[in-house]
Amino acid sequence: MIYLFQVLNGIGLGMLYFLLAVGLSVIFGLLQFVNFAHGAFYLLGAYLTYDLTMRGFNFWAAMPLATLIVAGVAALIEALLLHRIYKLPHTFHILVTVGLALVIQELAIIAWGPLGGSVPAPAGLQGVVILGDFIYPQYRLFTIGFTAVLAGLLWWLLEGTRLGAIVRGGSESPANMALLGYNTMRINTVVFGFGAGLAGLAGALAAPIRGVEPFMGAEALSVAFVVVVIGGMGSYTGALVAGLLVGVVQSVMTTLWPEGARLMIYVGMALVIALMPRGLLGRA
Amino acid sequence: AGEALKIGVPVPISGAFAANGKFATIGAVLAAEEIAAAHGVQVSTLDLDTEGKPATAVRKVQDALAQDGVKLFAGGILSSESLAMGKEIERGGGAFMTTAGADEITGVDCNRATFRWSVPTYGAINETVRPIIDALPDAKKWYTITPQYVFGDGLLNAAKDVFAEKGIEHVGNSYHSLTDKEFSGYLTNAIAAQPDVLLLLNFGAQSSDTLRQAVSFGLKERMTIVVAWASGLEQFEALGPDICEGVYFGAQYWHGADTPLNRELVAKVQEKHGFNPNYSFAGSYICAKLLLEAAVKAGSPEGPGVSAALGGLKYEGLTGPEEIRAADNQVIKDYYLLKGKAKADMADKDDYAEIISAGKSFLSPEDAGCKMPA
Amino acid sequence: MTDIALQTHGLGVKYGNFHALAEVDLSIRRNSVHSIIGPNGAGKTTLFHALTGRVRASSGRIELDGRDITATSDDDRVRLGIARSFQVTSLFPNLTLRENLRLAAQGRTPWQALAPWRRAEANTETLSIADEVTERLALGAVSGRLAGELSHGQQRRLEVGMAMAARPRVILLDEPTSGMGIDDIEAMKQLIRDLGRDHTVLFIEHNMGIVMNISDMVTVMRLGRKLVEGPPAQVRDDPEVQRAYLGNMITGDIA
Amino acid sequence: MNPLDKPFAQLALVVLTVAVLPMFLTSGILATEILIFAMVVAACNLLLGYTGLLSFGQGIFFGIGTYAAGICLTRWSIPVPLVLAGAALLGAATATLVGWLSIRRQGVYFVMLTLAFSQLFYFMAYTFSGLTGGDNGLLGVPRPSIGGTVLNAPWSYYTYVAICFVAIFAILVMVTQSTFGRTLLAIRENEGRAAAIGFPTRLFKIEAFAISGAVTAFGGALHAMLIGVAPLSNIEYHTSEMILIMTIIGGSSSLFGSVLGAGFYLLLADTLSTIWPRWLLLLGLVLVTVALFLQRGLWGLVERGYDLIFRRDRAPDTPVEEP
Amino acid sequence: MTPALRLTDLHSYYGKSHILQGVTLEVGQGEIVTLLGRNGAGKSTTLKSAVGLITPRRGRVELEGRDMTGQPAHRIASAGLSLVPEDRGIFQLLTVEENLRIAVRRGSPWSIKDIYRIFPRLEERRKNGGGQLSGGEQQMLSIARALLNGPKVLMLDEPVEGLAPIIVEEIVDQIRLIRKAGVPILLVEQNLAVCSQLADRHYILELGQIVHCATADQFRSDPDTIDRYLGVKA
Ligand SMILES: Nc1ncnc2c1ncn2[C@@H]1O[C@H](COP(=O)(O)OP(=O)(O)OP(=O)(O)O)[C@@H](O)[C@H]1O
Ligand SMILES: Nc1ncnc2c1ncn2[C@@H]1O[C@H](COP(=O)(O)OP(=O)(O)OP(=O)(O)O)[C@@H](O)[C@H]1O
Ligand SMILES: [Mg+2]
Ligand SMILES: [Mg+2]
Repeated sequence: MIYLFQVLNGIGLGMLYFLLAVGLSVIFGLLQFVNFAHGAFYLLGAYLTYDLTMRGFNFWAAMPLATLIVAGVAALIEALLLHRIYKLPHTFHILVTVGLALVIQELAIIAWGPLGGSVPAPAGLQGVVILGDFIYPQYRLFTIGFTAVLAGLLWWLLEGTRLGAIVRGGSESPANMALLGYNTMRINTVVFGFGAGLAGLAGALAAPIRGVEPFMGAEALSVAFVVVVIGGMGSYTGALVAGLLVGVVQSVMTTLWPEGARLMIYVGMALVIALMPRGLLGRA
Repeated sequence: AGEALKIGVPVPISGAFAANGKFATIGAVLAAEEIAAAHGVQVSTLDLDTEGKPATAVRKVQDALAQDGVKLFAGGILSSESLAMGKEIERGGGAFMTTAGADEITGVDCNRATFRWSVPTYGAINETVRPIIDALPDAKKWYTITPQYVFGDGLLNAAKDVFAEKGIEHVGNSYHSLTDKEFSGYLTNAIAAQPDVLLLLNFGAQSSDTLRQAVSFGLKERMTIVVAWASGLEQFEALGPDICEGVYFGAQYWHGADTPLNRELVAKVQEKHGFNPNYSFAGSYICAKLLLEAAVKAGSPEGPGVSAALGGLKYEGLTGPEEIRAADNQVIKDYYLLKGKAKADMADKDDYAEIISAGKSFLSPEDAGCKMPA
Repeated sequence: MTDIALQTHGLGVKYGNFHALAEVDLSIRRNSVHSIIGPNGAGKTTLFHALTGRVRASSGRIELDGRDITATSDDDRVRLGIARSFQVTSLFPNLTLRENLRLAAQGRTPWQALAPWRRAEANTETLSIADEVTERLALGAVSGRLAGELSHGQQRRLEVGMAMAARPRVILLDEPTSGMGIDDIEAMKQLIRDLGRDHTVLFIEHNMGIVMNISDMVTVMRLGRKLVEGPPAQVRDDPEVQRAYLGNMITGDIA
Repeated sequence: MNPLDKPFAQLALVVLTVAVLPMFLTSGILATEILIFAMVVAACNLLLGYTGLLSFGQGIFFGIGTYAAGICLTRWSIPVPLVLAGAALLGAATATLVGWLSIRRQGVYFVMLTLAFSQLFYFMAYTFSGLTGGDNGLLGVPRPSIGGTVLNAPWSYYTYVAICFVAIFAILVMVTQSTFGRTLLAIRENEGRAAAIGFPTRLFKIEAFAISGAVTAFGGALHAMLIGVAPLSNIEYHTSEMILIMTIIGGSSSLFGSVLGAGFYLLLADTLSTIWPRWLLLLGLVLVTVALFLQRGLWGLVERGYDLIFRRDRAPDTPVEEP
Repeated sequence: MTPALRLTDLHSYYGKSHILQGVTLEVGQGEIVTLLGRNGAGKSTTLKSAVGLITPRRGRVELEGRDMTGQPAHRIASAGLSLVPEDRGIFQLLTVEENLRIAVRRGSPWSIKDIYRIFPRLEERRKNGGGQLSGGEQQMLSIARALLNGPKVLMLDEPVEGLAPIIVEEIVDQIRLIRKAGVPILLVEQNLAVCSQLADRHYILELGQIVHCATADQFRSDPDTIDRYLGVKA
């Protein structure tokens, strides 16, 4: 019974991980760009939600607003800065994005102080659901449902719309997109903003669960990396499967062998890369 | 003593524990000003940013000792950096007073030069767990969540001893690592064990995360939640009153404590800075003040003299009468048990909690494992 | 010892599900110049990749001097005497010409190079090979220049030189003249003809002038298979080859 | 080639650095730390600059060296030179293992794998606290002693480290000048070609990893003696990141660039952290600036300066070429 | 009348390889022009240079009189110069329909419906992944995409390469249809039969230069030239 609950809980975690990772993965797939600043966008999304709710905004308004601001900021950064360095070796991608992450994190401390804070769950979702011997917060249940819907929406967006086709086509061959008259630079900007926006949204959703603090970005980044690497870079389904997998494994491990829960995730990641270099569902 | 006194404040000013460092540095300045005014000496403070890393901490302390001739050090918020700095300061002939939590500081790794103002794990547990057991005689089943390292184990072992003595059933424990931020899995374990009391043995951001998530799981309505090692006002501010209401917190310091020195301090800080002193502030303040006074008394900031002046000292401290035990350089002081207030009951914005009890519990130096080198 | 330097039996290579090469039987005579021609994508480069071990054969066998090397790794094949040049110039652009050749010569004895205390200049043998090849390529004047700073023709020649420096028995050259000017092409033609005297040369070429002039044997490939093989004169007059080159006359004849 | 890139010029610059640091820095500890990181960063550069491997795992070897020194020196009385040699060996062995597993993957996957390993080793160090002291670290690591006197004075330990540093740097210069080092450069330039001319490139990369690991662990051991503790933070992912950043800032085309990178980073951090608690913001901006405008790192700046002063009349090396 | 496409003295390089050494040619309104030459002569490179996939180092590209030289590929493509590349440029991971949908451009005389009418086979395969199509189907898809893009000039690089005869017929028919719709075509083709059926004029490229230009009739009656420039005889 407890395992059943840990699995449910793991799914909840996993959906958030998925949301966090899928943006990173899409950016990587299209731009071949490792974004060490992804965690910082998550941080920004969480803090903006915190800030907006403190200013009296309703959570339902704050969440989308925070997401949009993050996406806009990221698109701006891409257009002004990042597009200059795509052609450089990975070393410089790392240097720039690590630098960016530091800048965003420190700006967050300057703006909101080093202490962190709590974001209350939105009205109506503050209670818990009681299932036999177990309890589960309504807000967490909501995030499972919401991210599931979002995952479906994303799937539709990426697989079912023209925009998604453009993004996937662009990641396959930018030259062929150019032959059809598409400005790949602009696609890059949009996709980068979009991927970062997803990180921001993950932050906004996580804020009522985790609260906000200036170093939440670093942790999120390492989780996102693990998920993307296990799932396969650039793969939507991979991010979903790996996100759920990592969430469930982590959650179940907390009952089975709590001390080793974290260790196991990295052991698992090393194993996956050793055995399946492209990750579970990555393409060449 | 015509020469200026210098005191180093090695605390994390940048990095993950920057919030603590910020208050600690102003606390030390206040102490310095008071000493300067009281004794007519020149006192200067030197902030040393440890970045929360023992390596940096030690390097800065070594520099301060060798370059700037600083002998007195008040600070060290993290156990790892405090332990490392303690060794270094002893080697450099200085004196150090810290508020870090690790038992080893005045236990197996104790030394002549290192003093500790905060209550170690044994006292923290005894002054939180016992009063709650007494207050809630029906709460027979306890569950613990513990960070897996020496400090966490110190708290856990102390708690287990109390449970055994009081006939409490310890229905389970979840260990987690120092980097965890997600506690829902551990909370699910706890729910499955159906305890009456949930005892959180982690600290800082981790205990905030655990508590926040526990509250969202509705555990506050189902069991009593106790945070054994809370960091005080900063933590209440980060959590907000809704989460803290009804939760028990063990604390080294509370600005609401009704002692003469504390009332004086609160008034002074309010007047000067417009806020209430928190634990980082108060700890740094009192450590700096004790060191500086000892140096004035000894007539020099050299370590041995200061240590000698501090050993056995009895004084009126922030928590009431306090005493520095010479055998292990541990300050014998009160540890508080607080209970979070409802938002409606708060008298001002910082009035998050009321003091339920306070008291002194300490292992003897021998039991703590301190063999003070001669 | 047989007269055949390099031989394949039913050689096939797959990229995923795509058969880039199928059932190729080749016999390259010792000290001959053997050319391979065929339309783009016929599998010529892929054949080279299979012969040098860069891609695994999915079927068939490869023999060097009668010895089965199908499972031998690419670096071992260099030691056994197969060297190649690349279709797309593949040099060490930020190293000098001499260093490029020295490395290629060192490639025969790579284990020596694992010693981190041995100075490169101490190995006089590799240096003298490098200098000898430089001489032969007539690139002495630029031996100290970075490979990336050479003209295209010089780079193509160096590309061939890299293969020579390994002192191979069989040299594979992939479009050695591609993108060259007329004068350079003539020099390259001489060089390849020369090489044929003491090596076995297998080369891919689109320039019929060269192919027909200096080859002892020509193999025509198409769609991953061997179409025709024979001496230049015979291939030139082969109707199938003419068709392959002039286009497949499936929808009518024009001539 | 720029004459400053010549091996003797590099060695001369290093000796000069060692001699000059005491004149400009008041803190012997900081100076010593710079030398230690300079050698560790140079070892990272052997991977990044000479082999083209972007390793996020250097902290592993640094931590291993730290713990080797911590454990040996606090539990047994083994002579320090032996401990240093042992640390280097252990570092080489670990690096061989990590290298052997990671090198099978290319590009970003390689980076990610080294990152995963660095997390793995961190959690191992954290979990096996009986050996490593866990979060508290190992306390009371003694400094070496010469002729009965322990080198407790900052500048006397500096001298000790300086001698080690010059020796290690000379070894690294020798490695880069050897057939081996020249082959590494070839592998970095064009791995496919290097394999095609007969070099078993994986083996070369693993050896580069082993040498790099040995030097890094050696530096880790010296660091433990410098600060008197073997802290958990030395094996953290952040240490790996910091070493890598120093390497990139210094410039990956020359070993001495690494000395500049280490010195610049540590001095910058030291200065900035005393003037503004939010100094990481400035550091972040510096990183972005370097990536945008100083792609050859500080060493590139030195080279440019040199050309400006001594070779004003010279034509540019490479003709401008369009892609 | 301004020609639909004019290339003047184009010089292009791959690294240091000087591939195009001054190509000059033009395609008139409503014309089909072929570009012939041996393998490696630079035919594909000419098309890529025209559309901006390779930036020529010298020379001029004009589309209906507008100077397009040096513009990025997406500008040139949206100005109406469409290339159906040698490798067909199908997005393997997109379905047939998605491949078509991303090519749709307002103002094109063709719609997806028209495409399905012209190539009914594509409609049958609309849900298939682009990577799962046969060579002929990929070619149809690639041409269809170019049409949806509303081309002012269409450039086809070996459109019947490797296709079965019956498919070749089909594609030749479609090319005729496209011309009838008024789109001029620059065709690179090895299949002389196809060329002579379709083209109004021929250019022959050798070593990166145009060495011969002839009308369809002149060309047909001159087998020696054909053999000299295109045959196996050196
Ligand atoms: N790595 C690869 N993966 C998949 N297909 C490949 C790969 N390399 C080559 N091919 C395909 O294999 C076929 C043969 O290619 P190859 O390079 O051998 O041709 P080639 O005869 O050398 O042509 P060219 O004259 O253009 O050099 C082509 O259709 C090509 O697209
Ligand atoms: N990407 C590349 N890098 C280097 N050289 C190239 C590249 N692509 C083509 N070449 C070279 O450019 C020359 C012309 O190539 P191009 O593809 O234009 O020929 P083509 O006339 O289209 O031949 P085919 O009829 O075989 O398709 C050839 O010598 C070829 O080797
Ligand atoms: Mg080829
Ligand atoms: Mg072509």
